[in-house]
This record gives sequence, C-alpha cells and structure tokens, in this order.
Amino acid sequence: MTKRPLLEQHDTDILILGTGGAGLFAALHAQQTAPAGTRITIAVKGLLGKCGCTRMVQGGYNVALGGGDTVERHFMDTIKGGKWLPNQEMAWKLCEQAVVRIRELENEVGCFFDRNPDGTLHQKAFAGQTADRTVHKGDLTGIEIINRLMEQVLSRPVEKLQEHRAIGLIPSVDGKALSGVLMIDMRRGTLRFVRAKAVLMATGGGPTMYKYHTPSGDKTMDGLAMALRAGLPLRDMEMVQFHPTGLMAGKGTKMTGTVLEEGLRGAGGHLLNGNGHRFMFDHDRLGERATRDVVSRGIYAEMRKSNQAPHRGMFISMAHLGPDLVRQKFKGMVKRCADSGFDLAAGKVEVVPTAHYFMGGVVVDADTRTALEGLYVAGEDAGGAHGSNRLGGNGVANSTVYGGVAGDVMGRDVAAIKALRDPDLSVLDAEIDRVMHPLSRKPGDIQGLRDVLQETMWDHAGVTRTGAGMKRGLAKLSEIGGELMEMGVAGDDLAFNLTWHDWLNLRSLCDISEVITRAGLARENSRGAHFREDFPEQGDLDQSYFTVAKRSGDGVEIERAPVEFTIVRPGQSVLPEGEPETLVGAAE
Amino acid sequence: MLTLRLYMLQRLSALVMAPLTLGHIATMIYAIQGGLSAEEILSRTRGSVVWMLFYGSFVVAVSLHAAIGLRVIIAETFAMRGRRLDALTLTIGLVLLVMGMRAVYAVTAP
Amino acid sequence: MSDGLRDLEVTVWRGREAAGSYQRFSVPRQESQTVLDVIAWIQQNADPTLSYRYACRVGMCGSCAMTVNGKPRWTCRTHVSKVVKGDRLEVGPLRNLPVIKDLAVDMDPFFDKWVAAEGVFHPEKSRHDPIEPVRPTSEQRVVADRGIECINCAVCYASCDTVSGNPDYLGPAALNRAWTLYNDQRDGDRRGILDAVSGSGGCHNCHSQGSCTLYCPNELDPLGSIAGLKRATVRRAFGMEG
Amino acid sequence: MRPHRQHPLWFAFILHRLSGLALALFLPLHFYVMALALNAPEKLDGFLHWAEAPLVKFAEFGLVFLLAVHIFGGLRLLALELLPWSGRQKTLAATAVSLSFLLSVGFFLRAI
Ligand SMILES: Cc1cc2nc3c(=O)[nH]c(=O)nc-3n(C[C@H](O)[C@H](O)[C@H](O)COP(=O)(O)OP(=O)(O)OC[C@H]3O[C@@H](n4cnc5c(N)ncnc54)[C@H](O)[C@@H]3O)c2cc1C
Ligand code: HEM
Ligand code: SF4
Ligand code: F3S
Ligand code: FES
Repeated sequence: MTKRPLLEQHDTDILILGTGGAGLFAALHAQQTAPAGTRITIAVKGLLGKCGCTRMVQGGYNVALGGGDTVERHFMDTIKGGKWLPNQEMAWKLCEQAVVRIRELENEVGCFFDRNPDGTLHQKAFAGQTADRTVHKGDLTGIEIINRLMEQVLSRPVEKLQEHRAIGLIPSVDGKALSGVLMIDMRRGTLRFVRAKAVLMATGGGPTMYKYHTPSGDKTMDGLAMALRAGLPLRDMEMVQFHPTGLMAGKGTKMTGTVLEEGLRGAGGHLLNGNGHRFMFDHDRLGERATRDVVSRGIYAEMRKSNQAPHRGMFISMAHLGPDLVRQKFKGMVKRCADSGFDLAAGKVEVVPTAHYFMGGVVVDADTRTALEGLYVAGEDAGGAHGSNRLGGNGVANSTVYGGVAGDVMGRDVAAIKALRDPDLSVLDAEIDRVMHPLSRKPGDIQGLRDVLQETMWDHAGVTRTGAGMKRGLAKLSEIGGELMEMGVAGDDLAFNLTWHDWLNLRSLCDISEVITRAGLARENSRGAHFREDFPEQGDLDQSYFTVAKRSGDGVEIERAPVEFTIVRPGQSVLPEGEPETLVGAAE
Repeated sequence: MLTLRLYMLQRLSALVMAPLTLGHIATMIYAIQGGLSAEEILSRTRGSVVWMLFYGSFVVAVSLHAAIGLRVIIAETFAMRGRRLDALTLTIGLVLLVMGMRAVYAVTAP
Repeated sequence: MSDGLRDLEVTVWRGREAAGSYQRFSVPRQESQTVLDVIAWIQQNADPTLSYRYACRVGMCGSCAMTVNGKPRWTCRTHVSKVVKGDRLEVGPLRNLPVIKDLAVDMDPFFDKWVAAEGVFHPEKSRHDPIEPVRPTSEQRVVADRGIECINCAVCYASCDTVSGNPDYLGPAALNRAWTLYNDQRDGDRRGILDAVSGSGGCHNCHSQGSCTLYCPNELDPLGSIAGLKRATVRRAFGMEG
Repeated sequence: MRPHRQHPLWFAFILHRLSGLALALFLPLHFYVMALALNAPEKLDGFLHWAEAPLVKFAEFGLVFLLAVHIFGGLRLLALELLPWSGRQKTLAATAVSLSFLLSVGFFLRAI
C-alpha cells in the first residue's frame, strides 16, 4: 500500500463546492446574510469561475419580465416541458425568483445583457416556450454572467481553495449531520479535510459518461457520487438531456460533442443524412424546429439506419441560407467550426446528439436543504426543478436562483450553529482508502476504459432505451467497474497528477452510470428526455411518479414516489381563463 | 513606475520638443550647407534672446523627457524600483539640465 | 486516420518554476486535432504525469492557454495544422505567470491585478430597482461592447513584454476590463477606476507594443482600450470631465 | 528573435526605444561639444572640421536618422494615445507619416 499523504485540517464556517452560477451566487449571498465575521470558503476543481458549464451557456436566461409574459406562464411552460414531473414548489420559486435574480445580475453584479434599440432588455424564445423570455448576451451569455460574478467574488474576503477537488462528504460522529468535506489539493497532491457548519454542494452534475457530451472536462458527477455514498436520496436520475447537434470531429479530439447552437436550426438550417435527404420531416411535422428531445431521437434513429458519414453522424447544412448571411449571423459558431477545420457557412458539418444536461440530482426542498443536516445542494446537482426535461434557458436561471437561495439560507442557518462538528473517523478513513486505492495497483489504460464506459452508456442508456438494452448495460457497467478497481495509477508524484484524477473521474462516472441505468429500468414509460422503445407511452399524467435512488449496502435501490401536484394538476393551468396558448409569433 | 504625472510630463515635453528639434535640424542643415564655420554660427546665436529661449526650452524639455524615458528602460531592464530609481532619474535629469544649460549659455551668451 | 500524415514531433516543457526542460514526444497526427488534443494524448498515452489545464474545450473558459511554438495561444481552439512547423510543435507554459508544474501556471497574479484595476462593477442600484435602459447604439455603449467579450485567458498578458519587465504592471486584460467598465454608464465609481489605473503599475506604463491585440484569440483590442484609459486620465487631469 | 515579438507594432516599439536610448546617450556628448564654444572655441572649430570626415558624416547621418525615427515614432504614439482614432486610421496615418519622413530625410541628407 502506498503511503498515505499527510491529511491537513482546515476549518471554516460556510464551505461552497464549485464556482458555477450556483457556487458563486451562494458566496455572494452568504456574505450578505451571514453574521459579520463568518468565514466563507469556496473550493473548486479548477480555477475560480473558469470551469463548469455556467460559463458555457450560450442561448441565455429565462425570465418573465412582462410584455404579456408572466411568472405563471413561465411556470406552466416549465411544468409542461418537464412533462408534469417537476417538483412544483421548486419550479415556482425558480420562475418567481428569476425575476429578482436577473435584476440583481444587471444592477448589482454588473452583467450587461443585450438590449432592444429603445434600451430595454432583449428577449427571445427558445423552443418549448410560449413567450419571448430568454435574456442573453449574444450567444456568449454564460461568459458575461460568470465573469461578472467572478469579479465580485474575487474582490470580497472569500477564501478560495482553487484546484481543490471534493472527494467525500464526511458525516459527524453521530451520523446525523455533515461534519465536513475531504478534498485533494490537486496542485500539491495532498489531502485536506475541511470542516464547516454549512456546506453547499454545487458541483454541477454533468453527464460526461456518454460518448458524445457537451459539459466541461472538470464535470464528472463527483457531487452526486459523493451524495450517493453519503446515503442521500437522488431523484429523476434517468433524465439525461441530449442536445441534438453536437459537433462530430472524430474520436481523437475534444472538439467532438461540443454544441452547435440551437439557433442554427431555428434560423432554417437543414439536417441531412448521408444521402443528402432532409429526414427530420419523416419524424415530426415541425422538422428541424421540433424540440431537442424529438430532434435528438430523429437523428439517432437515422444514424442507426444509415452508416455513410465518416464517423456515422448526420449533417447540418446552412449554405442554402447564403454563406455570407450565415457568417454574419453566426459569427462565433462559424469561427469555432473553422478552427476545427469545418466550413459551417458554405459546407456541411457532421453532427450527432450529445449529452448536455442532467435533470436528476439530490432530493432537496425549495430552500436547498437536504436530508443531511448541514448539507445544501443547488444548481445542476439538485434534482426536481426540471422534472423530465429542462427548457433551454432554465438551466442557468436554476443555478443562479438556487445558488442565491442557498447562500441566504446558509448565512442565516450558521448563525444558530455554535460549533463545528467532529467527523466520523471511520468514514474519513474509508474515503481516504478509496482515493488512494489506484495508487497501489499496476497502471492501466484509464482513457481506454472510459471510452468503453462511454460507448456502453451511449448504446444502452442513451437517446432511446429498452429494458433489455439497459440490462445488458448494467452487466457491462459492473465489468467496467471491476476492471477499474484493478487498474492503477503511478503514484510517485501526486502533484497535479491528472491521471489520478482521470481515475477518480471514471470512478464517479461509473457509480452514477449505474444509477442512471437502474432508474431508467424503473421508469416504465416515456417522458421528456427518457424514451423507452418498449414503453413509448407517457403513462397516466395524474399518476405521475418520479424515481428515487438510494444506496443500499453496496448496491443501489430505486423507488417510485408520486408527484405531488401542489400548485397545478395535469389538464389544468394557473394562467387566467382566456390567455392565449402562446405569445410567440408564428414567424420564429 | 510611470504614474500619470510622469507620463504627462514625458508626453508634454515630447510635444514641446517635436517642433524645436525639427527646427534645429532644419537650421543645422541650412547652416552646414552654407559651409559655415563655428565662428559664423556663433556670431548669429550670441546675444540672441530668441535662440536662448529656443535652446533653453529644448534643454528643459529634453532633460525631463530623456530622464523619464531612461527611468523606464532602467526599471524594466534592471528591475530597479523605489527610491533608488527616483534618485537615478533625478540625477540623470539634473546632469542633462546642467550640461545642456552650459551649452546653451556657451552658444547664446553675449 | 493518421494515414499519409507523419507523426508529430512534440517537445513539451516539464518541471516546475526554476528547474525544468523540454522533453520530446512522438504523437500520431490526426485530421481533426488541436494542440490541446496533442497534449492530452501525451498524458493519456505516453506520460501519465504530464500536467496541464483545460475545462470547456471550446474557447470559453480561458484555462488552456499555453505557449505554442513561441506564441501564446488558446490550445483548445488551435488546430495543429495552423501552427505546426514541419512536423514540429513546441509547447510550454504561458509566460509572465508562475509555473505550477509543466504546462499549468498560477493565474492568481493575473486576477489580483484584474481586481486591483477596479475591474469590478460598482453598483448604484439594487435588485429592487428596474433594469436600466441603455441604448445599444449609444457611443459609450458601443465602446464598452467592443471590449466586453474577454474570457480572461491571459494570452495578452503572456505576450506583453512590459509585463515581463514590470511585474507591477496591471497588464492588458485588466486594463481592458477597466476601460470597458469606465464606459458602462451604469457603473457607480468611474472616477475610482481612473484612480486605480493611474498608479505606478497603471495604464501609463504600456508602450503600445500591440502584442496583446495581435494575439487576443477573441479579437479584442486591449491596446486601444489602454489608449482610451490614457486619454481619459489625461482629460481628467486637465479638468475635462472624469 | 522570440516569435511573439515578430510583428510591426513590436518592431516600432523597439525601434523607438533603441533610438531614444541612443539619443539619450549622445545628448551629453553634444552638449559637451557645444559648451566648448565658450571655453575653447578653437577646439570647437577643429571639431567642426573633423566633422567633415566621411566616417563622422556617416555617424551624423545616423544621428539625424535616429532623431527622425524617434520623433516620428513618438508622434505616432502620441496620435495613437491621444486621438480617439480607429485602429485602421492609425495605421494609415502612421504609414503616411513615416513615408513622408523617410523621403524628406533622404532629400535633406542628399542636399548636405
Ligand atoms: C455548452 C452548454 C450550453 C448551455 N447553454 C445553456 C443555456 O443557453 N441556457 C441555460 O439555461 N443553460 C444552459 N446550459 C446549462 C447550464 O450551463 C447549467 O444548467 C448550469 O450552468 C449549471 O450551473 P451549476 O452552478 O450547477 O454548475 P456549473 O456551472 O457546471 O459549475 C460546477 C462547478 O463545480 C465544480 N466541481 C465539479 N466537481 C467538483 C468537485 N469534485 N470538487 C469541487 N468542485 C467541483 C466545477 O469545476 C465547477 O466549478 C448549457 C450547458 C452547456 C454545457
Ligand atoms: C533628442 C531628444 C530625445 C531624446 C533624448 C529622447 C529620449 C527618449 C527615451 C530614452 C525614451 C524612452 C524609450 C522607452 O521607454 O522605450 C523616450 C520615449 C519617448 N519619446 Fe523621446 N526622446 C527625444 C525626443 C523626443 C521627441 C522630439 C518626441 C516627440 C514627439 C519624443 C517622444 C517620445 C515618446 C512618446 C516616448 C514614450 C515611449 C513609450 O512610452 O513607449 N521623444 N524618449
Ligand atoms: S483580452 Fe483577449 S487575450 Fe486578453 S485575456 Fe481577454 S480574451 Fe484573453
Ligand atoms: S502588449 Fe503590452 S505594452 Fe501595451 S499594447 Fe499591449 S499592453
Ligand atoms: S479549454 Fe476553455 S478556452 Fe480552452
């Protein structure tokens, strides 16, 4: 057994994991509500504000700001988009608080969003919305949001632990509350245990166990894997959103899987198969303009039929709109494609559905509290707000709204907590053993194994699923997991040792892949992002249930829990009588 | 190293010098073309208040300008900072000023 | 896929701040391949201890910048064919920042300066106020928009010899941010920004070398922004607004 | 030369710096020679004769050249910094100015 590195101790009052929209907002709000003198620490796997997906938000931020649009309408779109599975209290708070948050972003944080010629905020409609609701900054909205948040946090007395990776939630001695978080100081390769009175987990999920995926490289489901080990219930874990048009540039490049923006289809882009046939109308009457899940399934079905394209994807073609117009309207996208050797404006670019967002997550209440005292969860790590499908533009609204809520709640809660809690040393030891495990094994091909995992999930628990397929997938997953435990990492220099982290990434991904697949098996109908060829119907809406996964012994147990229609029941609406179905002009 | 004040002094002195230097070169070219001897040049400048002001302001400007310019080069190349750098800047400026003024006096004193 | 193409000969900087050297690797060439892909290939297939940093892989996070054949670049968006010299590629860490290990640098000084330049919005209003109408075509806004899409990749910072010579110099990115904010009509402390950029590490140290503007992968113009700050500070010194 | 420096604006910078440095080093010398007028006029005259020698002429040419380079480089900088011009205009202006300057210097030097 390799020698254990020194375990450093560190204490703080509020500990925040992750610096996406959720983590950074939590830091700002905690600072505003916590009693003076409260120590706030923010720990992140990469550099502060420079990792995670909030930065990668392109399209924008959903918020009802009048002009006919209302919180009620936003709420109804969210519920319907989520196919009646969302936690309605959470969805309501999301829509209601987004209004406050966007003003905060503009007035206090300093974000500048695109304006109409008269100076008011510009809003557009994403697919699945009944109003022009999405606030944006060109198609680089996330950069504006995160850069401004990052500046605010950097300029405040918040302690930062950069390139610190959370690897285990350590409960208190009595097991009733959270004591702190075990971390790796990645730069030095040492271990550090940080105790805190309140911990926010905002590590942002990230379905990167699929062959094609959009999220940033640092996101590997660490948070949910930690929560699972800590015995917390996870909901909606079968719900993986695929974006229909990821770039297909071959296996050897990280460019593969990255998003070609939604707007390309909205603007009239064509999706073609290897024979040049425009196939989407074979699948849906809206053709390329159908919602994400429908188009993803259309492309996936077509891929299974024909194998002509070099890497087996389909093509997006914009040239018929006039290359110059495309170049002008989608400047960033054209440049990005050109950088990887593709001509989006005049040629065609190979695309493939790509895993984009994870609707599942830790069960929380609308105040971000979890079943474990002292642990709060917000952003993509939290389940419930989106149900089975997330509307474009609701992701960043969710992380910023609930990050702020978490900051407020933690700031108030810590005032009542007198002392830090001592850790359960047996759990701490077990977690340390877990991360040190690979260092005493013979090095192996970790990336190769991750490729196998990604193929497996893509084939068996991907865009469309079957019971038999998922069972085969589970068998494969258990093989992969076993193989990983036999595979090691050279442990002589742990400082900035990415290969060690690759191993840990794969460990988290394997754990959550199993949960996704088991939850997929447990849902015997098709809702939103989850489509089963053997159960294509959506099932009785009134009897809607969501899945809840929990660790049991060494395995995972899935239960079904009934959705509580606390605000609106299927078939009803909170919109006033006589409101039009949609406010979006037929033109778009 | 360069604060707003030093920056402005350097830019302003440059602005002052630009016409002066061009004027100086033009005069010299004219003078040398005519094959003037030292005696002849001096006879024209000696006792001339205009020339004294002309060269005097050049010397003041260039002392400021070059001292600040050298200060930047020294700081960036030799990582000199603080008091020592200030002292050196001042010394360079004073040396240039004194030598320059002596020259102006020599050329324009009656 | 690598048929017809010869392997790349890649030399990569290994080691920490003071002690280090270039190490040679042979990497199979591919049709679609960025410099980041090359580095990742080395770590995954040739030397598992190679350290580097990336996150978004699409040019949004600014974590992957390195020195490629002597020039600072975002590696995730730099196609190998654009920079390769023959079959050779030399990759080192960014200049002007402390090296943590191999290709990863400590970016803290860069962000400390960002804050020191007052590159932080100074609110006058709160979340309870309506959002301020701003005409997108107003002169000031157009200027602000020109510099706003910075991803803080530090490519400009690494390219600037003034930063190398003067460690106090705030650098192009921080000053570009300050200029953008100065032109934001919503900002509540525009005078404070001018004060912050007028000190001994301020905008007046820039020699207009222009490397920042040349290498900025997002086609921003820090050189122009810094000139703007110089103008604004001089104008204020002459009592003309501020 | 380090690859990141290989572009016109950096060349302009280093040219300006080197010319400024050279001028600053020459200036005390120049002042010294001029001061001779007061103390030892005959030496000055000798100096001026000596200045007719080709090598010295060449050095003088170099000096005027440096001065011109520095002044126009300086004017370019001042324009760039103080006039809110667009980048393109600045480049145009700089080219125009430097061309006209090169012509005029060449002209003057030939006339000498
Ligand atoms: C390409 C792309 C485009 C998108 N476009 C849109 C859009 O237009 N509109 C929209 O609403 N949503 C969009 N989304 C979704 C949106 O980005 C997310 O919903 C949201 O930003 C998630 O925020 P977060 O704070 O929960 O997580 P993130 O922003 O992902 O942040 C997670 C943070 O946790 C850190 N972390 C991870 N693991 C650990 C660990 N073990 N220890 C410490 N830190 C850790 C990460 O490094 C990161 O800092 C998009 C997503 C992608 C990938
Ligand atoms: C004979 C006289 C002059 C001498 C000895 C001189 C010397 C110098 C020196 C040493 C520098 C520093 C260079 C650097 O920082 O890299 C400098 C900079 C400068 N000079 Fe001159 N100079 C002279 C005349 C002029 C004139 C006439 C102008 C005007 C147009 C001018 C404009 C400038 C400017 C703008 C700078 C700043 C350069 C920068 O910050 O990058 N100089 N000068
Ligand atoms: S200005 Fe350009 S080069 Fe500099 S940090 Fe910003 S994006 Fe990078
Ligand atoms: S490279 Fe440096 S010197 Fe100025 S113009 Fe850019 S900051
Ligand atoms: S990895 Fe994000 S900019 Fe390159």
